[in-house]
Amino acid sequence: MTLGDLVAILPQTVLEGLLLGFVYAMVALGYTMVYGVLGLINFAHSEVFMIGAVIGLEVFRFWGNPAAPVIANPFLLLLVALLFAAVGSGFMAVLVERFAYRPLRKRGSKNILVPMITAIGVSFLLQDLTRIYAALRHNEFNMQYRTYEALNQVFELPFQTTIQMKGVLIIAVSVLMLIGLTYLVNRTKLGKAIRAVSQDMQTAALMGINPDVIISRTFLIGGALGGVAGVLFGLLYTNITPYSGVLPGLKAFTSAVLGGIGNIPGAMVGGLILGQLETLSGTYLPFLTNGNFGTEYKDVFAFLTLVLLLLFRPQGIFGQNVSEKV
Amino acid sequence: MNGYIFPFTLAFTALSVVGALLRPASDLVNLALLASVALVSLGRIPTSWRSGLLAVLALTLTLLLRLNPGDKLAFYGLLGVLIACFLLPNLPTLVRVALGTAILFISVPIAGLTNSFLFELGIQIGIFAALALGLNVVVGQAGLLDLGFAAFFAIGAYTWGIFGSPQAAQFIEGFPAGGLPGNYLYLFMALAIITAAITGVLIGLPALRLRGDYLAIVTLGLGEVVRVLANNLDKPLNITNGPQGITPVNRPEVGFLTQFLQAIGAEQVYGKPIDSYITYAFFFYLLVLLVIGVVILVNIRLANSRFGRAWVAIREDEIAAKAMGIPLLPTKLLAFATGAAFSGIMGAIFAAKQTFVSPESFTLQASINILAFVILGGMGSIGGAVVGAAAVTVLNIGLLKDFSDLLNTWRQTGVTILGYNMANLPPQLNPAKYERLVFGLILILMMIFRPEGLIPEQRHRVEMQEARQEAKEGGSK
Amino acid sequence: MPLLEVRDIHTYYGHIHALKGVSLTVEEGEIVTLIGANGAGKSTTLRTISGMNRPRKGEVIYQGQPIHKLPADRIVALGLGHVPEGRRIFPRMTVEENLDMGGFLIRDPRVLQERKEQVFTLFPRLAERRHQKGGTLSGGEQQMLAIGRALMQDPRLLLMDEPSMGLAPVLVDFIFEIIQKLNQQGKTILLVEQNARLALQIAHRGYVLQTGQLTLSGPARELAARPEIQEAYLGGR
Amino acid sequence: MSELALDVQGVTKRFGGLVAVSEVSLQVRAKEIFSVIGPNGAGKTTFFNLLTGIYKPDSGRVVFFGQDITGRSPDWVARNGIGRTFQNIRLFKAMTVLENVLVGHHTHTQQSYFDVLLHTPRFHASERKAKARAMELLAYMNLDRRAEELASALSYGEQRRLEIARALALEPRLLFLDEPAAGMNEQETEDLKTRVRRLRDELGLTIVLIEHDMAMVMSISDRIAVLEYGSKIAEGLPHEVRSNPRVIEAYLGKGAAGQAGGTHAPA
Repeated sequence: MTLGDLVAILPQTVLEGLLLGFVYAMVALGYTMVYGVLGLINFAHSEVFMIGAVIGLEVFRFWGNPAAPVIANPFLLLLVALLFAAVGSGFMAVLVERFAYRPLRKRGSKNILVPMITAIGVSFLLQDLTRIYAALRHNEFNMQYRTYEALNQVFELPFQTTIQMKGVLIIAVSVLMLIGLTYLVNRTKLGKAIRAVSQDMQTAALMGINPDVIISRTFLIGGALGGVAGVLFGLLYTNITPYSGVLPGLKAFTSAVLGGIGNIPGAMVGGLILGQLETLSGTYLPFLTNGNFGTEYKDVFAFLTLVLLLLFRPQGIFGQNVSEKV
Repeated sequence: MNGYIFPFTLAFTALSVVGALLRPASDLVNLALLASVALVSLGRIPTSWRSGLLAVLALTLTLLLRLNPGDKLAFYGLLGVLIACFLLPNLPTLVRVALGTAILFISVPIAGLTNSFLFELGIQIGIFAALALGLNVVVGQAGLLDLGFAAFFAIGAYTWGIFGSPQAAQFIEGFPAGGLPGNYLYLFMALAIITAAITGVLIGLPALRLRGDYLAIVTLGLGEVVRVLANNLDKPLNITNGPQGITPVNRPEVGFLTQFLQAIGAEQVYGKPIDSYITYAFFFYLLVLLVIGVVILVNIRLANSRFGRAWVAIREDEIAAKAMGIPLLPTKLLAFATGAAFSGIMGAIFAAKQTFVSPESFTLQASINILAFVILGGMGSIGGAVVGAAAVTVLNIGLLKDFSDLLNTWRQTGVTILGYNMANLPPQLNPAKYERLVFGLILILMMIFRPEGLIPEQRHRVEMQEARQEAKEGGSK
Repeated sequence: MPLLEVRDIHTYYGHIHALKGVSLTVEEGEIVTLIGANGAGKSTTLRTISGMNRPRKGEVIYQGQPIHKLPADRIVALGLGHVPEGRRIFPRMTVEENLDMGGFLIRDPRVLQERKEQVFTLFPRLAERRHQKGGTLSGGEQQMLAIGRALMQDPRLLLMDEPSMGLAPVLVDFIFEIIQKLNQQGKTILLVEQNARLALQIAHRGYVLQTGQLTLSGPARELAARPEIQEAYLGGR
Repeated sequence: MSELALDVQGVTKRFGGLVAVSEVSLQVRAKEIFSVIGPNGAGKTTFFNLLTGIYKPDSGRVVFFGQDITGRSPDWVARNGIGRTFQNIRLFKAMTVLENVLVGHHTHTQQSYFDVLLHTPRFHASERKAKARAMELLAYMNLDRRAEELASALSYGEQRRLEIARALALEPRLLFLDEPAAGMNEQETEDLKTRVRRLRDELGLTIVLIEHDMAMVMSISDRIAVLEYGSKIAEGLPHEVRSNPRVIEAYLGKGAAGQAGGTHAPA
């Protein structure tokens, strides 16, 4: 491959990275919101995301059977799928908070390991519950999204790049959601309450804010975003398993840390950066190393970047530097 | 009420022992024996009686196992007695040592020589326990959350796996084609300690500068990096043989053990030749026991030294620890390297025992499992780490499988339970496949109801109780 | 019936018995001050009243209603404001947003706006800084914001914890004038102060707290005149 | 004039826009009991944290017995002769009283990693020595009978004494005490006064303390510095400080009533 070829594929690579980055960004928001409020790495968020993907898949199967569709328009179908996934995943997240995390909060364990282990436990539980569901319902482990021509339609863009309709939708939906969330957090009463609780839970209570309610809403919003991201992820990569959430979840969490955990714009930027890092290194590493180090190293690349960044800027790109009062 | 517990336990235990002698094959009797073990361990029983009862129970269960090596319940009972004499307070040390040695070196081998599953289980528990003890130093004592701990296990395994197999000849010219002879394993166990400790320092140097959650995510990432490297370093130079893994890995010679077994007339006793498969199982069982013994000793000694105290101090309050002159990074690195060393040595043994190393054994899931052993057992507690490993291992490769078999039997015979015909139970419901579900549920319930673990370390118990009290009465100041 | 009645409360931090049976009353329209050394339990008393700590024993009655079992957010809703120790401004929210939080329970946006204007009239300085982040304010401005924030809900009783902490003397005087002004406008105030002399000057009555127990109480002037108070808290001769 | 234990030269610390400590200079002589007083929030604890390495000063120098220790890490400072206690008590709550003191003795417990693994005679000797020293210090602080109890089981006053014992285990030359009498009753405060004096007289320690209990400060201090709003506004012998008009205004409180009604504009 010549240098010219490498340059020629750059725009398309960046575009792919952008799509991936937006998916990460949406999932990262869920992590960052929960972390901001509770200081908890909600490992179960990757499963909330995966469950969103499964819900979306079921909507497409129930109402979008190409032979006898209930909803014939694939765009409408997608909208319904997104709605159902948002509601389903949101409620799932609320349930997790109510039954796994809140009891811990009431018991007041200061050990950060306790909620984290619980989160891991919830994550396992949800994975296998989904697996049982998939086994009983579809008798299979892998679940495939249906494909629709309208969604796979290809557009030609400048610089010899192409994008599928679903790619356009991913960008559109995620940008809309990011704008919506920013508005919600910065302008609405609920958003301000979320920020107040995340900055100082006790003082927020002195304002008449019930922290439990706010935390619950935070999980609802984060979960809903995760659900929507799940559907879009499923649409993009078509294959979903009960363990599909793990890796994207990890990447999304990494994005959140990159951007400065607890910081909403940071999560978006972190996601976009990680998406680029991963696609660029995945595409170019094999060429640059004569095929000796293949695409498999893209995760190594992503994590090493994270470590390097944290060493020089422990609070992430946008994070606040908080020092403990002595 | 309490006054009746002792005589009742005595009577019940006597009854179940008599039952065992009369009707050794009955499941009911086995259950009664299990219940006796629990009663003797947990009831209010005078120390001297307790020692005697445990000995009687151990003897009975051993007899049952000898009669029927496949009797799993008897095996679990024996495990229970072992744990009881390991952990119960106020037992004379002599009784602990004598009973423990007898169970580990007599009872288990007696049955294991005909049913190698018991050795297998013992080896698994031992390996996991050593990993848990290693992580216990890092997480339990020093309070450093490491989510990539399996990496050190991998380093140990590959250290022997590469050089004790034809693999090394792939990239080192003139290396013996079949790899180093199996007896080099002993040397490589020492080397694995060193390589793993060095890896610990290398990972720790950047990671340990970060606080709490960031440390967790970075160790997780670096653990994955080690796995990805193992998975892909088959090119440009074939070091790890990639995803196919390395096989066969050499094992030490066990001629001496075969001779020993012949000398004591094992073949006559069992009426059949002891094949090399069982001999190897026995060998690794003994090796793992030896190593775990050393690991426990080291763990106890460190905990009661200035290093152990410094680790706890750092866990409790980093700022106060610094004000006491404790340098944070070196002290944390020491914990990291120590923990890594424990899992490194077990990695080398694991490679030899399996005769096979592949990246699949060292996933994130493995790291989290090890963490769960520590948490379930009780953070910081040495006994807890061992019990946690034993409990989860028995659950995963013992109980869940048994339950699956039971369900299958019901399905085939069409038993009706609560008006539901088990024959209609979907075949997808196979508990053995859903260990994560059970595991996840256990983790959640434990964290909610007993966050200090099964066998809490004194210090953690205090922390948890204080926290609970404060939560009830409002935040800390 | 007193506006606030605290009956024999015992509060713990872990094993530490921080309050060992504190009882006090606050009548409508009073300024009552609670003085004592650091660590005597002054803040803990306020925190126990406003629900941030739970007493293991004892009762807190506000407007005739027991409130010691209610969570903090419900107690605030009953019209009890708390200006916490160290001000506890939301550092990454603007001045205006901090006030919005103070008025969280107000449903009518017009009332909210009105109250904010009242706070801005009281503290013109805050109006100038309304779009500035709380964390970037000076100590005095933060204290004004903390008071303003507590006033948003128009509480009948205001608990104030060390409002003079870390402030230059001019500012301390200003804050104390505000406290008196609020009192004249009808607010009842329970004031915890380390600057005992100043606190006893503006208060009607005072209580002295020592290692979790009340040792003295009475009209502020009488307390200020007592030699043991002079010696211990006023740096007297 | 005796040797200088601590020579602080114009240290300044800013947090964001807030100047917490501004150009503070002071000298503490060896074997002196030196108090730093000032209203809550005047920057006293921040000042301590600058001297013990928890914060790095933005400018200025700290010299300890002739050695420049500016910007050294807290553990280095601790190993090199400065012990401290904390305003809000930072004991290792889940460790026993004895273990807390043993942690303080960390640097002086001469045992290597291999001594520990092999239980060499050196290990046993060092352990014995450390425990003996710890018990001695506990006895000194009248806590020896509670050695095996958990630190969290102690009362406020006892916890403060344990913090001092733990700091003494560092074998320091200078001791910072951050509000040692906070939360103590009168009797305990009296007792503390005697102990602090003994630390100086018997162990030859230099002691710097932050305290609000004026009776205590006035009676045990050789000299006093007053901080206000991050700056030093006075320094001198107790009776000088007590009669300094600026100190009275800023901290001890204005004398006559009626002066409070000034017409200051908000700053």
